[in-house]
Amino acid sequence: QFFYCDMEESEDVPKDFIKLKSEKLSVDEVSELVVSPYCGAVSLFIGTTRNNFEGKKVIHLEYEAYTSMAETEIKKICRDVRQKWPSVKHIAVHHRLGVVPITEASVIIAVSSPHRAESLEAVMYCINTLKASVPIWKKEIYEDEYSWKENKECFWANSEK
Amino acid sequence: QFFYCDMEESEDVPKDFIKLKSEKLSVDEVSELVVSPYCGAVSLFIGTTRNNFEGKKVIHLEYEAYTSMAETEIKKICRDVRQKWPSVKHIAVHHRLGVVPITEASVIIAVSSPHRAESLEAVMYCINTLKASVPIWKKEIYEDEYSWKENKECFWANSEK
Amino acid sequence: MCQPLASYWLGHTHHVKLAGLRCETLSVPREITSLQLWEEIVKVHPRLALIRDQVVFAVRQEYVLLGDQLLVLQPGDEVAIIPPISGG
Amino acid sequence: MCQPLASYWLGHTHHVKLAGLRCETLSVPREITSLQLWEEIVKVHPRLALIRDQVVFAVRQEYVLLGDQLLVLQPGDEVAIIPPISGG
Repeated sequence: QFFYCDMEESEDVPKDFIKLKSEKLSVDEVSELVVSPYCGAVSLFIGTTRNNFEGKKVIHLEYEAYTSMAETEIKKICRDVRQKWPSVKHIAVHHRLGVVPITEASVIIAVSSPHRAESLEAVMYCINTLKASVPIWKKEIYEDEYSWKENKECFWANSEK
Repeated sequence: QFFYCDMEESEDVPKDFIKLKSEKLSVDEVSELVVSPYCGAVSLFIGTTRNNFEGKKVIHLEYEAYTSMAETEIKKICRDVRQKWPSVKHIAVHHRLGVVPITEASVIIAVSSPHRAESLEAVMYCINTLKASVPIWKKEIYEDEYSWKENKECFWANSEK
Repeated sequence: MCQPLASYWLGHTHHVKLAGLRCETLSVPREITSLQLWEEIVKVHPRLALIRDQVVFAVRQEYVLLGDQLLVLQPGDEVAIIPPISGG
Repeated sequence: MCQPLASYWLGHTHHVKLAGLRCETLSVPREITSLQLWEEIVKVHPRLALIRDQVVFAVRQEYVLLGDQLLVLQPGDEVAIIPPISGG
């Protein structure tokens, strides 16, 4: 009797972990957040800073966010994921703000699920939708100039490309 | 002149990192292996040990491999990935052998690419193909018995299911 | 009837930076279409007209395209001008 | 003509474990189909017949189905009996 009661309590309720922060992101930390004894799969996507854009040498990137709305939009993505893939257990989305040096992570997304297909598809959905709808902006700093970027996924800017 | 020469040398030649080992796997280590200044995306898949199978409580898992052939088959997967997604930069496949406790990783696959679609698709291909073709076996240890598993992807065992 | 309206300006794009804005308050009718609201803002900051085709609003943190959609605003509502995003 | 052949036995399945094998050497004709090779092995270890439908060979670390495919074996070649895999 007690045994079943105990099992119930440790069912590992699905959780969303959302964070925008200016410190370095940790892959270990984000993947640990979503690991679950009920899951056999964790899928991750890490967006890293590239050293070049159209032949120009990028020194580093700078990210800005409309923070409160960005968090709201990421919560919406999590809610959509749970509707599309009900077996998904935990979701973690960490996005870095401010300066991000070359090769460091600007975003880490991790999703756990009992079987792998769901977490793989959910991670792909998360990063695609984040790029299309979360109000965060990236400035590329070159050696002697800078440029604000636009995601091709941005839903209201597409028509002009 | 020297500048271009220097660029050439630091082009970050594509590499495959394959390891079968009985120590605990590290997500940070595997993701660090594939990070590249030429890439904006790292995708990872982590296979973790579940605490249950068909209602039975799993104590831990044990993995065995036909090691030399497993490495050869993983190399083949890497070669296929590079044919299918030529922009893929680095590929890392770490598989744990021996006892793997609940929630720990049995396999970690990481792929880097300049843009995200390639690494996401390549990781999915890697884990699907690994399950279908790499000679590694998993034994689930329950409280009072054990069972060798079969992947549904195993290509010569499918016809009988 | 006019209501005070807190407009949150995202000043990170070149053009919005030129307008020298981050955040300010504007009084507008309680019921107004999103395009009319845009035109009210452009009256105050004519240089924003340059980015008309590149932006949407976020009204109370929900995206609203510039067009005929009627907004019913409350005092203190936050409206942001959102240029093309580039997170990830 | 007969050649010594190193057979690598993967002893992890229940049935193969029952046969009590890990690795042994067997002499067989240099040219032989994979199914004939299986039958040679079953002659020595009759209990393996039970898992006929569940296994393939790996010959020099390449998968070979049990069937009409002709194997050309060299002395020392490694042949493994591969039950359904479950890595990942």
